[in-house]
Amino acid sequence: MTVLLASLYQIVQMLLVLALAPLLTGWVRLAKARLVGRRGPSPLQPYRDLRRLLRKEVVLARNASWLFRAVPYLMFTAIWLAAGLVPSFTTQLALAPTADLITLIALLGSARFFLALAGMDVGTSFGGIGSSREMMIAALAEPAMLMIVFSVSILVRTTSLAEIADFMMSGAVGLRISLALALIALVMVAIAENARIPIDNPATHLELTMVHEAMVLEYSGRHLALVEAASMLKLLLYMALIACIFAPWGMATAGGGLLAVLWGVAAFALKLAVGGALLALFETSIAKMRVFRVGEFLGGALLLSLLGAIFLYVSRGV
Amino acid sequence: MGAITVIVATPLLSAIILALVPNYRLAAKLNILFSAITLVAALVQFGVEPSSGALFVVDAFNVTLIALTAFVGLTTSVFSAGYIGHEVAIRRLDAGKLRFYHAMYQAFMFTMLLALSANNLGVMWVAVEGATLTTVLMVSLYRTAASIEAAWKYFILCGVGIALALFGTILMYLAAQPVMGPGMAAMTWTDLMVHVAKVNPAILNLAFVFLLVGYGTKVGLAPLHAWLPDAHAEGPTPISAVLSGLLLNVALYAVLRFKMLLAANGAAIAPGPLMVAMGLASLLLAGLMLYRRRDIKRFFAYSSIEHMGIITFAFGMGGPLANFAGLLHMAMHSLTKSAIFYAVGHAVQVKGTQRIEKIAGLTVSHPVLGWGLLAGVVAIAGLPPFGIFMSEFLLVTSTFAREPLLAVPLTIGILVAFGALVLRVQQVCFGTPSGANAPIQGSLVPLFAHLALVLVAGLWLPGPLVAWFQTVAALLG
Amino acid sequence: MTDLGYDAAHMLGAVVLLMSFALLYQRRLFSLLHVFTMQALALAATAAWQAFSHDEPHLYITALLTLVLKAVVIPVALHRIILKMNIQRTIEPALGIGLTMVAGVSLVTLSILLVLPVTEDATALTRENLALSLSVVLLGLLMMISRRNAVSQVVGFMSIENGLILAAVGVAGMPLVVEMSVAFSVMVAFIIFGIFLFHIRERFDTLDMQKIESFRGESD
Amino acid sequence: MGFVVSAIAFLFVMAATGVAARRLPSVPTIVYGGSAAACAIVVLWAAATLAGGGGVAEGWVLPIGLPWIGTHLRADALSAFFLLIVNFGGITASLFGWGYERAHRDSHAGPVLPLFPLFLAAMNMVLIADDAFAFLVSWEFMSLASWLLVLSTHREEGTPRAARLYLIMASFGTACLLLAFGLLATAHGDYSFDAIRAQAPSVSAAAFCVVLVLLGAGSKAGLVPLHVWLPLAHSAAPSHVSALMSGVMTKVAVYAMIRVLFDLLGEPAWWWGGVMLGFGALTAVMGVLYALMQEDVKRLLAYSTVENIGAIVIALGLALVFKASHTPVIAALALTAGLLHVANHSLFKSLLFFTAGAVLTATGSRDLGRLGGLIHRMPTTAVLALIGSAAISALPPLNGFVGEWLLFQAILNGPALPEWSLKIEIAVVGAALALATALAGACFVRFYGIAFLGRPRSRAAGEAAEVGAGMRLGMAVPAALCVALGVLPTPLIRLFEPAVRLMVEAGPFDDRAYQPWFWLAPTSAIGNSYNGLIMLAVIALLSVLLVLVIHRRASDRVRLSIPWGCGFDGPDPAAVTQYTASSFGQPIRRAFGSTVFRARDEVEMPEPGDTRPARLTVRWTDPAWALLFTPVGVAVDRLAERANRLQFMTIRRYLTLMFLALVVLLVMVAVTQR
Repeated sequence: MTVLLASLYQIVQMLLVLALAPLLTGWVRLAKARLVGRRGPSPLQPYRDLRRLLRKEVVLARNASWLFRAVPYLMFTAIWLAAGLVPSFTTQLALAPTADLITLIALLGSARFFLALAGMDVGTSFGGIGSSREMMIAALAEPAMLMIVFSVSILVRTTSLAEIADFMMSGAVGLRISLALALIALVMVAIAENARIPIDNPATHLELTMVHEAMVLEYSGRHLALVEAASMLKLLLYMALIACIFAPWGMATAGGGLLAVLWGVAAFALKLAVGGALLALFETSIAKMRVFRVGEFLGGALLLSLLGAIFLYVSRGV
Repeated sequence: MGAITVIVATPLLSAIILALVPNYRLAAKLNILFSAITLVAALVQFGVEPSSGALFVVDAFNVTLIALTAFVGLTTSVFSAGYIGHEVAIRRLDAGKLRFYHAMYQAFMFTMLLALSANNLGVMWVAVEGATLTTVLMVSLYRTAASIEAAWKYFILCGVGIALALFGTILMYLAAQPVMGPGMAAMTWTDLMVHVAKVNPAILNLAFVFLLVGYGTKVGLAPLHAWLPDAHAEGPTPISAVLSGLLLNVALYAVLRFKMLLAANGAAIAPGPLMVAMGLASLLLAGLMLYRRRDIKRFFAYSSIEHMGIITFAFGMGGPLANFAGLLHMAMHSLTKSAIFYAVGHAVQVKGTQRIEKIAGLTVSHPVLGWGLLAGVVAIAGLPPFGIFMSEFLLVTSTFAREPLLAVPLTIGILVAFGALVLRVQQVCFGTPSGANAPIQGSLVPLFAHLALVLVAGLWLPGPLVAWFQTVAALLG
Repeated sequence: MTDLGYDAAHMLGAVVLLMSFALLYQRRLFSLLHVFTMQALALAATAAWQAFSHDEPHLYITALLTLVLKAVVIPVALHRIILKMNIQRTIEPALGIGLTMVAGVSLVTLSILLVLPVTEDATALTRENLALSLSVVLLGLLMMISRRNAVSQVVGFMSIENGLILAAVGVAGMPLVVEMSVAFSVMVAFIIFGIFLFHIRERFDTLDMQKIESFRGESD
Repeated sequence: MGFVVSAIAFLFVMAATGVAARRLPSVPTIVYGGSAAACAIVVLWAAATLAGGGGVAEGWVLPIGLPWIGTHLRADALSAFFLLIVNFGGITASLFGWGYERAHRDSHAGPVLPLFPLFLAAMNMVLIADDAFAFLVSWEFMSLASWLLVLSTHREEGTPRAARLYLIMASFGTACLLLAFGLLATAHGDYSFDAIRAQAPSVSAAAFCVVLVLLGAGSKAGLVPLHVWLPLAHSAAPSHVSALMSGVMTKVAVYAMIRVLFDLLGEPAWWWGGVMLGFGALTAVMGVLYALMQEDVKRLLAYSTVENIGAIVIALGLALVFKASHTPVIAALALTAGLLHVANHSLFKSLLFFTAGAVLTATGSRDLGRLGGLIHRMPTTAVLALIGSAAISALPPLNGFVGEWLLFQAILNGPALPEWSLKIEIAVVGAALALATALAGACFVRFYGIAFLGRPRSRAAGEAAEVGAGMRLGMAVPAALCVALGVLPTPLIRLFEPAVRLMVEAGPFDDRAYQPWFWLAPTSAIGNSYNGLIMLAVIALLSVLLVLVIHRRASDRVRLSIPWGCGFDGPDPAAVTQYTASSFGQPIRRAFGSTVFRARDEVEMPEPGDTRPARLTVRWTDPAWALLFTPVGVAVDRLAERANRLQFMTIRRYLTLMFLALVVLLVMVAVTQR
């Protein structure tokens, strides 16, 4: 029974993230536009963009290999799966035990790995620029991420997201410096991973500053649609992750009935809305930084997270 | 007592005979024959129960050395037969010199066998002196300025050393005489071993110092080693082989006999530290010297100094393990080093030069010789599965367990020498072949016979040999 | 033994030692040879005296050998060589004469220090004799390293042998083997030296070792 | 036991055949086939033994070796596991080598055939040796054989130096182990491992041993800063030998560490593991940074070996730490992670070296700057190389990730330790490990992207042809296992559980209720689990779904065209502007290299209007050389120069030396007699 229910929840979760991702992106764009005083597109614009891209034909470089064509599907699946693993409205997910935070990070890592390869496949200089910068950013973002996991798991004694959420909801943690540090670090990582300002600007195609966009420059049509959708999913994933670890309130737990689940969905939507608004506010209030300062930015994140881990020992003899 | 007499008499007679044979080809064959007879006798001796008389002593210590000497003597005579053929071909030697050479070769064997088997300090000293004189003459055989200079250096240094050794011998008698009364007894090993406990230690110490410096000069211990590299480099290669392989052992044997006496006499100073110091000095110095060598024979001569240093160090450490290691190392080194000199002799003849940088790619141009030389160097460098690895294993481990501070310089010295050996052997054996490319004259049998023995010894030692070594190790204290 | 015998032996030994000092002191080759001859004579006398006082007749042979070889044959031969090869007659010291003397004295002190503990069972004579011969040997070695000429080095070598014989005759009942071997070795040694001087004469026009040694081990 | 020994004997026979029948055209087939067969026998034996719950308790004593001790041979569970790894590597290497040999028949290389089986035999002997002498003989024999194998390419420029450095470092390591065993065996010379186990060493002796073993085995495994020889030697050898050296021989060094530190030394002290953690972290990070600087494919792979060894040593250190603090279950987890990584690395590193060999065969070049676009010319190799790269970058659901995951689980247990210093050190080490993993990802994107993707950078690369069946088979087998172990790691872990038990008296699954066999859910200290099978299934399902949907609903029209080449025209404009290996590495070089390697990019920009291409040169210094090896070399050289004067003195001076020696000794006697 519970297994069936869990699988049901899992399927709902997969579809939910898929459905919400473009909306979130649209919402962030709208909020940004409004903050700078423009009317801005409708929040549903991303759906239209995706549909249009899917309709279009694919223009493929002559020497593109099979890898180039396979990557969009691979990375989309990986990120979709990852997004499906983050408890959004309930902790009762069928796939929860198959993968913990570390696996999640690794999934995102493999998506990035293949995208970077795809960037180098055609052999244009932009692809190279994008891939190399992306990998450099990842080289710092991943350890920071794992350190965050480390400090959280010191507290919670687990790296399985469901259990983390449960624990956090139980309120046994209270307020902690180390958690605050971890949160800041996680936000920084999220910004970097999602190619947002100040690391990268999703809206620009200025060659010198591009990272993510440069990698996918050669993509078009349905491939591009998949890549775009994947990045939207990724944004949602990180928001859900932050929410799940630091603000799991309202999530349906074991034995929660239908009402709890509905309430969980609503809470999730609310969290996304707030998160999107905050992101928009942050992005509008800060300027893009030079690519080679990114190292320092993420190095900072890494140190913060490490500090968080060590602070835990000080704050309480774990 | 029969066998030992044959062992000592054969070379003496054959020296006289060879002095009368003008034809050098025949002489070379006879030389091999006589050496074979000596070896047979030595093997017989190997079988019979060790015994001792007024003139000769055969005990666990020297029986193996005698057999070893006879064996290397035979293999070297085989090698020399091919070697001199080439030397005559290129007109470096003529029949007259070869007549002298063969006679001297046997005379040299005689002196060494006598020194090993003599039961009398004086006789042993005379024998060692004789060995010096004969080898001096052979080193100067080529009559080139360099060889004369080498022989002169050799003669002066070892002459002084011999004189000091004689003084030590006299002192030994001086010490023993009050206890054992005047007469031969006070100069006979077997009797001395019995009574030495009562001998005045002060004179023993004095005697040992002179004997160590005296015979140590012939062992080639630093800083008394100066004669050794030149003598090896300038003389005919067979002589280099026997010098490294046998003469050094004989001199060390003498030192060890006296060490036995000191060990048997409780009150005398421990000779260990002196030997350890000189051994380490030789090891480190020779190891460093290896790097700057350009003459391949001199190169391996320094490696002999290095190994004599290791052996002396081992006996200086004392104790069952270290002494065993030392004895094993003595045997292994003489086999390996003479094998290397055979290979080097061939290499020098085919390439027509002794300069290391002019010899390259032996394994390509002369595969059998090249791999043989490589195997020899691998063995001398103390790599398994050859015998020297076993002795160095025992020495280093036991030393570190007892005196860690001594094991460190020992290991460093071995590694330094190792580095130089690897550097040179790669140069010589690998890379694109350079230099002349003449065919090999004479047989490679001696080379591979020695290598086979060393290989077998590295994997398995016959029981009786082990038993002998252990007895001697106990006697050496 | 009698005090007289003791004193005489001691005195003769002392003369030998004195002669070694004198050898160190010489500046000219010929005088060097003369001093060496005197040392040999003193040595022969010692041997003879020992033979007489311990009545060991074989020591007379030693004395005779020494007298003939060391006091006559060798000096004459060396004299010949010097004349024949007309080498320069002065000795050039590598170490200043004064310094050499100081070194010699300290060597003698060292040998006395070394012999002092030999009190117990050894007779007084062996002790003195031991100290004397030890000093003579060391001085001979010093002689060899502090002079440049080949001839003076040969002489130094000989005086080492003299020290050996002095030690040998001093101790009672030393079997003949040793003296024979000493004599034998000295003789051979001298022959070899001769051969060498000859070869070297072939190759170099001087006996000055500096030139010989200019032949370096490694020609590089 | 008998199987192993007879297999070793058979390998020696193969070596003899290689010498005797070297003229025979079919001899490669015989030798490699024979070696593969021998290895297969041992693999089966080892697997059976482990499945049967541990190795043979009683060993053999052969009447050879040290006279009064003999040669002790024994294969316990630990040996069995490593026998499994080594010989499996041997099989694949033989397969690949067979193909490689045929492809390179004409090149006048030195003899590989006789030495290859010897090398395998030596590694096997190390693993079953049960006394110090036999162990060290096999150990040094292993170095000897591999040295000669490296020298088989002795005509190529650079090889002699590499070989020399290798042998010297190897002997340095052996010397350290020699001293360590000397301490363990005490002055009585009890060299058999049983005797050593029987007597517990003193604290100081144990400390010395730990340091010496880390130096000795570490120099063989390539611990920074003793690693300098490794990339040179491994890349100089023929590729299948490189695979053996890098994928397998380093594991033998790991075996030596485990054998001494966990087994022979008895009860560990907590700081041992601390030291190992430190060196492991340093090695992991430095290794991958080095790899990112390399232009030579095989050197890049060799440096990545250094990185993986670092990870393994971290795992061992953790296991040791937890063993010392009496939490065996977590120790078991860490050791399991370590051993699993040993298995994984042996697989994908062999695979990658094989692909490098295939590329070398096809293009004749190891220089990234001359490769590119091989995915079109060598499809099979490209796919296998992709699997290898993904696996070594620890991407799920491949095997590399499983080891990484277990290792992090163990690290996350760090807080359970009593010592504060260790808690903090482990946190830092965790960060370092994560950094190394991420950088490894970057490194292999660079490797694969430059070598196989993009456009050919040289004519040879453009005309490369796929390699023969033998080589492809040799690559396919480890690739398949990389996937299989990633999806189903548990059976293997269960298989070598006896070895873990033997070392830390506990198993990884001990305090967890029974799990289905396809679950990986080690300790309950942290209730995490991973399931590669389900993950793979879901991913497959989703992607199939996706493809169907997209192709049903969306357009599947495709138009081929020429990508924009930044204004250059011509048939293939983008080829001119394509990224190179060094330009790819530039961001990371700026971030890390500038501090670690003092790396500097020098751009030489021609005047405007000048048509010369601008060129970028990268200069960097290797800290290990600058700080450690060059000084030692200089010191030896100076001393040699000093000592050399002794060769050129006058006889009188030599006599003076002699005289002084005599006087000094006499004075010593005079003094001691007082």
